[in-house]
Amino acid sequence: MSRQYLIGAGLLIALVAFPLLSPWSTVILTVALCEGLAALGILVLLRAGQVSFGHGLYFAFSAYVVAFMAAAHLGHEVLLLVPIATAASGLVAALVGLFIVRYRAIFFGMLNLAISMVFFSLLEKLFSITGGADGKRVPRPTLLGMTLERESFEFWMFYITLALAVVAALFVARYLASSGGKALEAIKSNETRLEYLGVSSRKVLYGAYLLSGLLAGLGGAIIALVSGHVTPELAYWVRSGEFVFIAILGGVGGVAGPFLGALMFQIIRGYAAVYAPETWHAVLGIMLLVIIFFAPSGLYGLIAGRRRASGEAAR
Amino acid sequence: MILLAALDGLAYGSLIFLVAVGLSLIFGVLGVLNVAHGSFYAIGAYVAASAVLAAAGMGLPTWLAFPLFLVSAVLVGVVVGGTVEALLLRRIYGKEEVLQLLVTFAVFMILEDAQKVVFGTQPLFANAPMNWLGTVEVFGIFYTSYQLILIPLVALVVLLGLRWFLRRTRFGRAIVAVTQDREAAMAMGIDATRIYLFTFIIGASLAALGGALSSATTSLTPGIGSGMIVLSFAVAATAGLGRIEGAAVAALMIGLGRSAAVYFAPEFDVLIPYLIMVAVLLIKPEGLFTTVQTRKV
Amino acid sequence: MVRTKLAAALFAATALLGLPAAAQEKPKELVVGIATFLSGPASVFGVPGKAAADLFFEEINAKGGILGVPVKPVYVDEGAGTNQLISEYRRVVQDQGAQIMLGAISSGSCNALAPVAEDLKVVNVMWDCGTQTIFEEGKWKYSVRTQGHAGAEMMATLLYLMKVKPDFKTVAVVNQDYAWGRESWALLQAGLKALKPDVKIVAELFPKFGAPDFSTEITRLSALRPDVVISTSWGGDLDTFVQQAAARGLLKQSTFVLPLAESSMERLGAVMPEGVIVGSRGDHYFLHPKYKNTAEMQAFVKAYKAKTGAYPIYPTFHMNQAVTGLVKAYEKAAAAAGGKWPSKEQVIAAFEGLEFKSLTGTITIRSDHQGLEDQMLGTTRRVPEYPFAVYDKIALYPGKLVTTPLGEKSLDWFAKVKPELVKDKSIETFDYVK
Amino acid sequence: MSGFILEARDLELRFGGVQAANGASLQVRANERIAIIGPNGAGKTTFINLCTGYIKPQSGTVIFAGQDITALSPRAITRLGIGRSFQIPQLFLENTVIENLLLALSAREGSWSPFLKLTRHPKIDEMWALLEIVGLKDTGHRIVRELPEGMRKLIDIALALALEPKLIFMDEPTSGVSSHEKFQVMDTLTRALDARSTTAIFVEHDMDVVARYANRVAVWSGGRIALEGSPEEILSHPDVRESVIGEVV
Repeated sequence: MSRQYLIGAGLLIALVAFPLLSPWSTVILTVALCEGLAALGILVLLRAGQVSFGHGLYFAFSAYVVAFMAAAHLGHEVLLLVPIATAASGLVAALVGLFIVRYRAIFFGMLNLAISMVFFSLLEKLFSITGGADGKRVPRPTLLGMTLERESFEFWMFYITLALAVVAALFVARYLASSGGKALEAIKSNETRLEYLGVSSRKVLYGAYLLSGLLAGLGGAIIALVSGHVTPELAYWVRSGEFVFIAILGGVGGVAGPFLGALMFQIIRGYAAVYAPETWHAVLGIMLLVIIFFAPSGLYGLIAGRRRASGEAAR
Repeated sequence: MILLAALDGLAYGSLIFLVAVGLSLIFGVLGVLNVAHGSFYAIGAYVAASAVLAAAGMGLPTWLAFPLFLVSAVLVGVVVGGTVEALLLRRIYGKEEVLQLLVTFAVFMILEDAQKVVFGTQPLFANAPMNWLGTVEVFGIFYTSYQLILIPLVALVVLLGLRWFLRRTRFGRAIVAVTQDREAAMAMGIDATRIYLFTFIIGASLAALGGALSSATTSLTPGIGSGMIVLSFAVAATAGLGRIEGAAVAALMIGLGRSAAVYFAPEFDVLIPYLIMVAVLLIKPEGLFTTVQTRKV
Repeated sequence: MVRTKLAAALFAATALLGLPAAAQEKPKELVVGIATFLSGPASVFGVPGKAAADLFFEEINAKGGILGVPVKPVYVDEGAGTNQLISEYRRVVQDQGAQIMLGAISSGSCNALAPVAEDLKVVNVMWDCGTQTIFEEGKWKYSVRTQGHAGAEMMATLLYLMKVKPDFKTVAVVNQDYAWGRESWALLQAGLKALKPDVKIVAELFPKFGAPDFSTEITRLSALRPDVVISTSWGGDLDTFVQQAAARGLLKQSTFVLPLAESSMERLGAVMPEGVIVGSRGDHYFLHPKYKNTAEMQAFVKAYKAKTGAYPIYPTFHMNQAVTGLVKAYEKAAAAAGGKWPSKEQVIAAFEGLEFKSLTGTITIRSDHQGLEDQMLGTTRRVPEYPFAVYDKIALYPGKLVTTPLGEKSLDWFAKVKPELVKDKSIETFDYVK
Repeated sequence: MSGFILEARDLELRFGGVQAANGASLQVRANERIAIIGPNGAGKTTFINLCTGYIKPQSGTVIFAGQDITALSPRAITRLGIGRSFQIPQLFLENTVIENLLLALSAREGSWSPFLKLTRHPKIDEMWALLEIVGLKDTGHRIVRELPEGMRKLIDIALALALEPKLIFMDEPTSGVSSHEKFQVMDTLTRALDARSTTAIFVEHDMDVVARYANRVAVWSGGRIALEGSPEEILSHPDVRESVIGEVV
């Protein structure tokens, strides 16, 4: 366990210090944190052995809630928008979860994909409401009632996001180590036994699904605020795939993993955008293959060492 | 009106069927949901279009395009599909499902860019084969014979051919055996490595064939693969992964549904495939105990 | 032990620092960031745009650069999605020190980038996007558009249609389902109602952007037999649509109006029949009746064809306008600043009222930062000189005539357009000359 | 009330031409220890599956403590107080032994606070006591996957016991345990069952174990309980000796 905290703390120190050294990076780091949050949601589901290729739905849903509310001047305030939008995504997850927890493996993944694609198509199609494929602009809201200039807004958004990410990560770490978290893992390792312990695996998964929807929603709400624009692309299946990508890249061994992964994802994308602007997809793809074949436990696994092999007792 | 819509849906559905049945086959045998399947479709289309244009450039007759389609499809299946299976997928069978999915996702990302590098970004099309077959008139409306007759015909041949192959040939039966019970099939001495490679090549070739056929009617641009893959997911999932006849029915449903939507509810034409998919998945009782029942306790 | 772990964890973050960093006080070079589509369907415009930009900047640098400062273009992929585009855009400005940004092709990108440019206080030249709403509904200090907007393009299209085929009664539209397709149709529809109140709109079809198949749409159109079929589609969508429609005889049955077809003509080759109304979002055409024989045009067409193997299409002309406008704005700003290197604010101020000659017509930048650009439409004709269709029965509409007046909104202006405009004296006409 | 804690009546199940259960009936009184014996592959496990809701019979009923549980899910049946161990141990292989057991205790207690670490479970002492019963106190911190089959079987039983069921089904509880430890394990196990007054039904192949620990024996044959009686009666019955024990008489 201490290792998890060590890695988390190291990452945190680096992240706290970074924007002070390189101001332009705040937005990119905030974006990385948002994607990290969504990937953290994926990690939760991966613990149950389930993979969602549709969490772009929750990411995009809260982002659009922010966009609509900000445009309608309903609560033009970060501290209002973020929780409301996150809760809205949570609500959708609560509804979708009602039936999706009955499915496993490929069906779970496909159904998530299908539902997110329905949402994506609606965002594109309902042009008069959603602005279609070009999306909607998100006017910059106030923060604690203050109207901020771009730089200070971005600065504070970064630290707020960082704080939220830390809280989320600590909560998820605690949850995963709790009886509920272990029951979640049990869905992956032996659902039959779980049922024979009198535990409803659907309820366990429902909780996790709700949590993952909230995490993706939180990420989406913030990304809408910092990039100032939302597009249906946030709900596209490739975006959902990226979250899974990030989770695996970072490693599912610990809650710092998704954030490491998201950071690495942005770094690779940043470099690729400069040196290979026309083939950055391929660069990412090759990176993913390298991770899968040579470091299947992800960046977190690389740093944390052979945790699994040395057994849980080592924690 | 409904009939007219149905005729369009037929061609569209046939094309999706070709791609989806390959996806379904691969999943049934290898247990891998191949996200890169759309890329095989796209590459098949590009290779076929390039070949047809090159043949036309050499002054060869237009009918040659049809055998060229087949050659391109097999070529793409063997070269690209074979490489992906032998080099990458083979190393992760038995690992977590997520990893297999992600390997194909990575392949998808790489192939998408590879297409751009090899074939460029300008729209490419080779419509000579479509024009060569001429048009037919139905109720005063012209349809191309290519779309109305040839594509559905190819789909039908593939459907019947696959059925025959899987039921009547030894190799086909071995594939079916693997689909039904992998462990038992292995125990019976079926060479899994060969089956996997061969199945993957067939699946990839079918996707490429779909692409090749579409190259005569569609302008090829970067990104055509990523739209197709979701559509064929929808078909394969609607049908039940691994079901060939099911894929045909589902593809037709989606093709007709979309055409009907263009007439009656144009706002919803893009939603149709996903709605069908969601509806079918929800109604089909794939609940907890039907999936776990196979576990021996 | 603790230290090594920390170091390892810090690795990811420190790698970020290694990203190419270059900020300059005095310009040894002028970094120009260019947002363009390098991936996705719109790369049919983005890649030619980039090729043209490379040519223009090479030419400028060969002459010593802008005011003696060499120019370094840096490209950003619009195809990566709006959110990614915004962060890349920031990176190029904040990290690579770009003074000037050319952005972008998609109206969605322009809408998203305009506020970012304000935030970053960087000169943003909207080099290709067409949405008229940007300067009609917003006021952007740092953004400027060096070409016309959708309003001008659609007005010219309407006027041309009224001129060459005044007696049509039914219209159908097949546009891509995104902002451009929707907004351009809204304009056309408003104008149609004003110019021809009795016209019947029989079908409004918005197939998905990037759709591979238009069979159903074509069947519907075949059954409806409208006099006019309008489509503002472009790229692969337009190619596919025209190809499938041509194969099924639809192009002969109805008069097609394709305001963006210039960019597809070479690719469509023999598919494009005669008698189709075509345009190019401006007066761009490598066979422009007035400018095809100028030295600049001939040199450009030759260089571009040598580089890409194709004839230049409208985005390359839009790029020319952006780059030429930029050079002229710098020169004007420097002159105003007494020969010193101008600040960004001085450059953007210099754009207002700027008038410059492009490869084709002359561009004027209004005080709202909107450019006035001539619009040209024609009807296709097949000639032996080229393996693809060319413009005939050309009409050239002055930018001032067809652009929504300052302070008015295009939709309102379209709704009150008068039929007299069709026969305005300032419209020049030409026939195809070899 | 019939006076039986569990009553299976005329259970029928056919799949794919196989008559897995053919009018299977069994009546169990509280605190009984019933051994089910029968030839391999005769479907003894199917009987347990039918009684615990894993498979639903095509006809017939299962009544537990006066309640019809035929149509209930394994989860609901477990909650009513029927525990079960498996022929092939069903465990959470990637977790430690104590995590496995604590999960069972959490399930029983319904304690799912996301803020409480599983390893800080308030019932941790009870968990160690359970491990004591199956004699695996030393293995608590090991990952189950690394343990031999025999140990897994015992953990599997401990998991069922942790739920404090009123009735427990055990599918070959000693099959992986070495022969000299069998009696030791069964001794502690029966003590624990007695202490909790838990009724037990177990499938067993070892006739020595049956003779020593069962107070009633049921012979499963042809998809039903063909014969019932005291261990002495049954084990000396010639048919049983031939078909089940495999001795040539």
